[in-house]
Amino acid sequence: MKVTRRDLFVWGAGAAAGLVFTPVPWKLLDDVSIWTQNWPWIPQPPRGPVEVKQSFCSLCPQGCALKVKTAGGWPVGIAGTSTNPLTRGALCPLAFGAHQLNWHPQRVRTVRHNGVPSSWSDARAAFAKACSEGPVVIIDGQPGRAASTVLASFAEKHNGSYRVEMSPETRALMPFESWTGVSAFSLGYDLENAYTIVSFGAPLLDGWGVPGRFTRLWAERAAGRSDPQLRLIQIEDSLSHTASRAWKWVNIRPGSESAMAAGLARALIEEKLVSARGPMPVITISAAASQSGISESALGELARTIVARPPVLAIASNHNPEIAALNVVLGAVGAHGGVVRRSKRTGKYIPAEAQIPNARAVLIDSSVPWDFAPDSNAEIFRFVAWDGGLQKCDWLLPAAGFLEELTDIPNAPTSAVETYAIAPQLSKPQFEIQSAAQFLVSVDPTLPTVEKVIHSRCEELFHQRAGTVYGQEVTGVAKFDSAQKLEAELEKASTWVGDPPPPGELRCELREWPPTMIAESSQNWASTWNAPVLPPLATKLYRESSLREAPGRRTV
Amino acid sequence: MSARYGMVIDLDRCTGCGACMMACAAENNVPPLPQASARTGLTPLLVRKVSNGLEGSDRREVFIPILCMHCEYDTPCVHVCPQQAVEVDKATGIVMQMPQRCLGCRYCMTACPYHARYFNWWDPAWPKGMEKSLNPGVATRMRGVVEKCNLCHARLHAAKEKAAAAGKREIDPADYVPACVEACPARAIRFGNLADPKDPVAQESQSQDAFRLLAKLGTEPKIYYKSKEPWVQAMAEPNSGPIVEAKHV
Amino acid sequence: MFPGVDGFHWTAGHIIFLCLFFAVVLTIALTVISAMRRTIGDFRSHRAIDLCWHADFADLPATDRRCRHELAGRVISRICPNAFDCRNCDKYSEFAVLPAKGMTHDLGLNYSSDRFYHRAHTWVKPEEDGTVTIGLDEFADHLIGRPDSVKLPGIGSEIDLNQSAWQMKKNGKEISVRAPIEGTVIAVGGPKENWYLKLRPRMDVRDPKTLRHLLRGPEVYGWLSRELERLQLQLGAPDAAPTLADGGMLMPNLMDTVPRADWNTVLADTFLEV
Amino acid sequence: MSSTVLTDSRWIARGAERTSFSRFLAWLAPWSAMLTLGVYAAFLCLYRGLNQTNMDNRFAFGLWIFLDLGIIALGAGAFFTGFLVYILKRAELRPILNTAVVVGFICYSGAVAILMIDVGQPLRAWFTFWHPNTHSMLTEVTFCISCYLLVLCLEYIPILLRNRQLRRLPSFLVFEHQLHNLVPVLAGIGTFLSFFHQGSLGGLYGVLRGRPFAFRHGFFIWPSTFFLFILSAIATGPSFLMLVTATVEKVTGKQLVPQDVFRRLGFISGILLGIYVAAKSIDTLIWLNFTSPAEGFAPWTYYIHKPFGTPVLFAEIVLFGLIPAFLLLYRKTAAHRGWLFSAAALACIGVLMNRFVLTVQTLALPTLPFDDFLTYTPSWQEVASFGGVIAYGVIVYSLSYRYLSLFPQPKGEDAHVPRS
Repeated sequence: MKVTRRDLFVWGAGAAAGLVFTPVPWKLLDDVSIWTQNWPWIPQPPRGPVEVKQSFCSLCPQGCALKVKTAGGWPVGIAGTSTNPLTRGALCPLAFGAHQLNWHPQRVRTVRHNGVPSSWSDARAAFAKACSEGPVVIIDGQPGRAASTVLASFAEKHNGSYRVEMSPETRALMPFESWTGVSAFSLGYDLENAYTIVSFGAPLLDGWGVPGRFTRLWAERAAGRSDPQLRLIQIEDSLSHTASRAWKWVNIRPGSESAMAAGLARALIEEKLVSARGPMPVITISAAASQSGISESALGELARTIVARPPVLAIASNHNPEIAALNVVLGAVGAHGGVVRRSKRTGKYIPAEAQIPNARAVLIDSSVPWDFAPDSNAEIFRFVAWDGGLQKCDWLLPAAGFLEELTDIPNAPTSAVETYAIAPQLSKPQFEIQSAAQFLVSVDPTLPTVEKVIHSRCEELFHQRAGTVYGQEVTGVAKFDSAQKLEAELEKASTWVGDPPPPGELRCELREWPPTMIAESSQNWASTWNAPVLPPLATKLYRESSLREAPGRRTV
Repeated sequence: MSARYGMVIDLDRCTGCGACMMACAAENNVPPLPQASARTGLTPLLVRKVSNGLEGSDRREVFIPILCMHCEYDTPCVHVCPQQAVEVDKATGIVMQMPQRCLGCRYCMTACPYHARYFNWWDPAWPKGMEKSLNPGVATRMRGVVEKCNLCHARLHAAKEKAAAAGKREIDPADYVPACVEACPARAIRFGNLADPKDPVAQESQSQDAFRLLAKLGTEPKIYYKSKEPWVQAMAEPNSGPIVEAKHV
Repeated sequence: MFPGVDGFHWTAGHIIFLCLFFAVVLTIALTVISAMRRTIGDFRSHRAIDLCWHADFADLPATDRRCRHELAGRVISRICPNAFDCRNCDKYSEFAVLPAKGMTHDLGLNYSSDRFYHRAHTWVKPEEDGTVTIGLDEFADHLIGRPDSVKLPGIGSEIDLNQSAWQMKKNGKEISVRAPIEGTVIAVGGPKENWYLKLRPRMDVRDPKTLRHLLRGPEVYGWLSRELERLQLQLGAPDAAPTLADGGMLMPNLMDTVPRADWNTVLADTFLEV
Repeated sequence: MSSTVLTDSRWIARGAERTSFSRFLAWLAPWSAMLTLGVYAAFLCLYRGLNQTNMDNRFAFGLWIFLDLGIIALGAGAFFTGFLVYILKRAELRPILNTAVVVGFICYSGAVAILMIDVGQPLRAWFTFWHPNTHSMLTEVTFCISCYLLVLCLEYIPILLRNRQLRRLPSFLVFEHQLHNLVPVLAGIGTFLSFFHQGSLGGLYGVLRGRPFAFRHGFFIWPSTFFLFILSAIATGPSFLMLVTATVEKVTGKQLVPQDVFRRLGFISGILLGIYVAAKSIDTLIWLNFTSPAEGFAPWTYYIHKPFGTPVLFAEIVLFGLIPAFLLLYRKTAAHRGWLFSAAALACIGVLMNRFVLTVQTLALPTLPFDDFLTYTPSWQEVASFGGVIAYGVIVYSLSYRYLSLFPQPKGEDAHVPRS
């Protein structure tokens, strides 16, 4: 038969009508809809196998244990290691965004000489020349690491000097160093056994010490109103996070912490609330009360409250002899639940001063907080991963960022026991970086490398046969049959914890009441770590919540 | 059996450190946009600082983490969405938001009494190279859609896969913990299955000093708060007591 | 909602809702479709032309839609209810018998009684052989004078009543002349011949009903006088003199002599353009 | 050549006097400028995203939603007049039918345009037809508004096709004729659709359980606002038509419709407004005394935040509700043109105020005990696109008025009387 155009038309129309009753057009439309739902041009996460690894955070001296999720070799998520005895799985807020820091716009990507891009060889030549011409000062922010050993021995061999920029927590312990002769780096607080903690503006719940230690302790023993086993008394000039959560907040005038401490000491002694006899503070109770802006009766009441539940421990936010002296009056030094000595080591360090006279060169390790600004006409070699700006340094040398190098984690300041751990590298460096230690080794090859030092430290630990290793399971060091085994275990980011020293072997006598010092303002998460920048997420969240104002760091 | 996931947040334990917010933002690939403000930002979990309104030594402050309350009954946002981009997962009780289907009409945001829903006012963007640090488990969202807390659904998904790989039908509760719960250093946020009477969190949610925000709206939120402080408990109901959000000065 | 769409589950609400929705959409669609189909139908069955004229007629101003009997003065006031189609107007015979109140004074225009006039100023002259001749009446002639161009239909082409029979151009103005009667063109003339078309009408001209819709006798005068009044108003006072000389003589070739007038309106009114 | 070179007289219906083309262009110029700015602002919002607006996570709806609700309420005159003329056969309202259709068309097309900018993902608008959530008032609104806009287009076509030039194409004229015969069907459909979406727009806020200021109980699935919106819309729609027509009469200096049409419209408006005010008052009392307290919100807390004090409530119900209703119904004032139109204006302000309170105050008020009262100022982009819609309306109406016959030509009397 002959097919007319009409037939074709009818057939087409029929086909179209019939098609509607098949899933085909609907499915097509739905696929179109799904396609329109995806925007290919917006950033997408990396592909690659997801693994979970262990390491430690080296962005501040606390060195918290991290559980790091990696994808395609890049860290993509941070969490705490719950098996770690010190952190118990807790971290500070910044740690959760730390893995993004390596891509921070302010990352130092190349060697820079007075702002101009330069090369490592030039820097090395310049430093070698400086060493040959005069004394060098090497500043470390975190002594006790393998890298510190390298820095110190370089200073020793090239008639330089090795100084340490200490954390506020350590500075608060310095008075005891001068009174007891024990290095502040071997002292700590026995928080776990204290029943009353008097904090003079120390941000105990807001960036002080290892978050997993005190925050956890407080949450378990003090939070809420149910007959607190641990009383946190916050003496501070403002309602800080710690103050708002404390069992009691004593609202004092700014800068009157010292007077308050002295006043309390006097009240304790006058009212015979303490057995320990010590030199009487020069300040009168009324003077202390008027200076700190609370009534005399309130001060007396406070003194009684403090000693109501011993053991009592007073904590300063920074170097403050009078608060330290209050501890002596309270008999907290060397006592159960007080200031304790955690190790036999007697490594004393010279604190770094901003003024550095007659030095030819100053080398600043990346562990030194950016805020430390040497005021010197020496040639400054600064190792840093992020450029905080606003600082004069002749050489800006790109150091490892977050988890970009192998390092070891010594004691956290204020910890009551001795610890040691190794933080493996988990993130591949994106450009040519060097740590100060590596740099010095390249200048003087006779120096031991970081790896060597770590190795010898492990052997030392093995031969001491003391302490316990906390990894997947808990093992006494004695159980290890070789130093290699121990090192291998530690390289899996396990933590060695020393045996707690017997109490009462720390003696402290006060000859006269120390002079008054104006305490420095307290810190918080945002100001206690080395990096001059915050994780972009932290900046964002501080800006978008009323928790606190975004800190005065450079922000993305 | 179907679970009803929920939380009990112990406000007496919260130190306002913000770790939960950080962990949440990192887990869910929230872009750190510099142009965002407190009113246009993306904070699926937002810790708010609230005071008792007094001044001087009598002033008290408390930190309240606000997230999607996963309302159980007559869920406001689910009912209003014109194109089924929001729904309550029958098996888990989680209120799910599907950004790929969201029209961006923001009707759900006006419906939510807790302001726990957020709109992507900008295209997501990260500093150069930083996308390498994003969480592969969670897709980034595009501009113009609404998002909110889905109790880290990606983690639930992973837990299910793990259980399936092991040939189990039920997931191991230890495998499914939202990022904020995992991150809280004070263990103030606790997560569990409210439908399981043996679950400690379910029991805690029934305790004396546990309460829910705006409970009288009758939407049965599954996020509980608890505190021993009377003035904090008073916040369960609006218009009671001089409670004001502390402005940072 | 449809096969293969993920994440969709049916509820009673959907069924009710979608039924309503599709009912609405269907009704709207059907309305449009049926309107289209009727339109096509109208064109098939030549009703379209008639419809257009009715639509136009409906939009003519009332003054143009007076009944012929009012023009003749048989009734006081009446608007034509069926588009000048007196052939099947039930009232026609009823009024036609009434005496005309004649105003038959001469208007200075030649309107012979053997011609039938259409309101769009054309005349029809029945011939013995059953054909008809069509031309422009004096009034229109005087307005236009000699047109610049004339576009006449081809021989054998059909023209419809009240539809455009031929077009003219003058001073850039389009003029479309409505046909006074329907039929087939058998010859074409022009301005010189004083007639424009010869038609073979569809109906027999000897049947009086065939030309009944056209004006005759007294109706013509009534109508013309109104047209002249209108024209006078439209051309305005200053130009009145040349327009209507004493005794109301209409001057020839007005479009050239009175250029400033609103000729769009004048022509539209004259040729029943909507 | 008498006529100027630049003229559009061939497009203007014969016998309708219109101002000169140049003056018309001069009139259009400022509006076109306004429209252009609006279009540019809209482009910015679509291209750069809604960060161009000042809306935020708590003020998720802003000026635009108020605009949508407002003009759709005022546009209700279109469907209601159609309903009165075609369904209830009130022929005396026929003279304003065309203008009603054009006004409706403008309002709805404008609203839809703004909605398309307002959503974050306009390209996904069709998902609503694809994954509809039948529980959502917004779904209902989307369906009805899109369908009704289609209906309005169909009602607009006949008016358009009667244009002097377009009608020359016989097919157009015949199609117009046939479509016009079917308009009653469309009017019916339009009534049905409008009834629902006017209501659903009210339901939009009434169902917000989480916003006790807006939440209302109701009948079946519809909160009371559903019915209040329908009432207020059909009450003020005619008033708005009166205002528009009167304004056009002022501008053109012609009497376009017989005056009794106004009185008739005013009367209808008045009756419905009266009913609305009564219903609204009862609803408010129930809400203040039962609904809101049951949700744990003491009603007085809604009115402690200035400027949204109780005067607003009073103004909405009495000043812009009861008083205009009275003025429209009381014979003396209704007969007086000035009173009539000021009453109509009051009624329109009233409905706009109602929409404003429901959209803006609801979002400004705190819900959580530690929330605070928020304010929001629209960005220039929002205001510009708002103005763009208004300019669009004026332009479309001006064009329609000039080139289409919106109002009947003055016709002579149709009586026929034999002489003897």
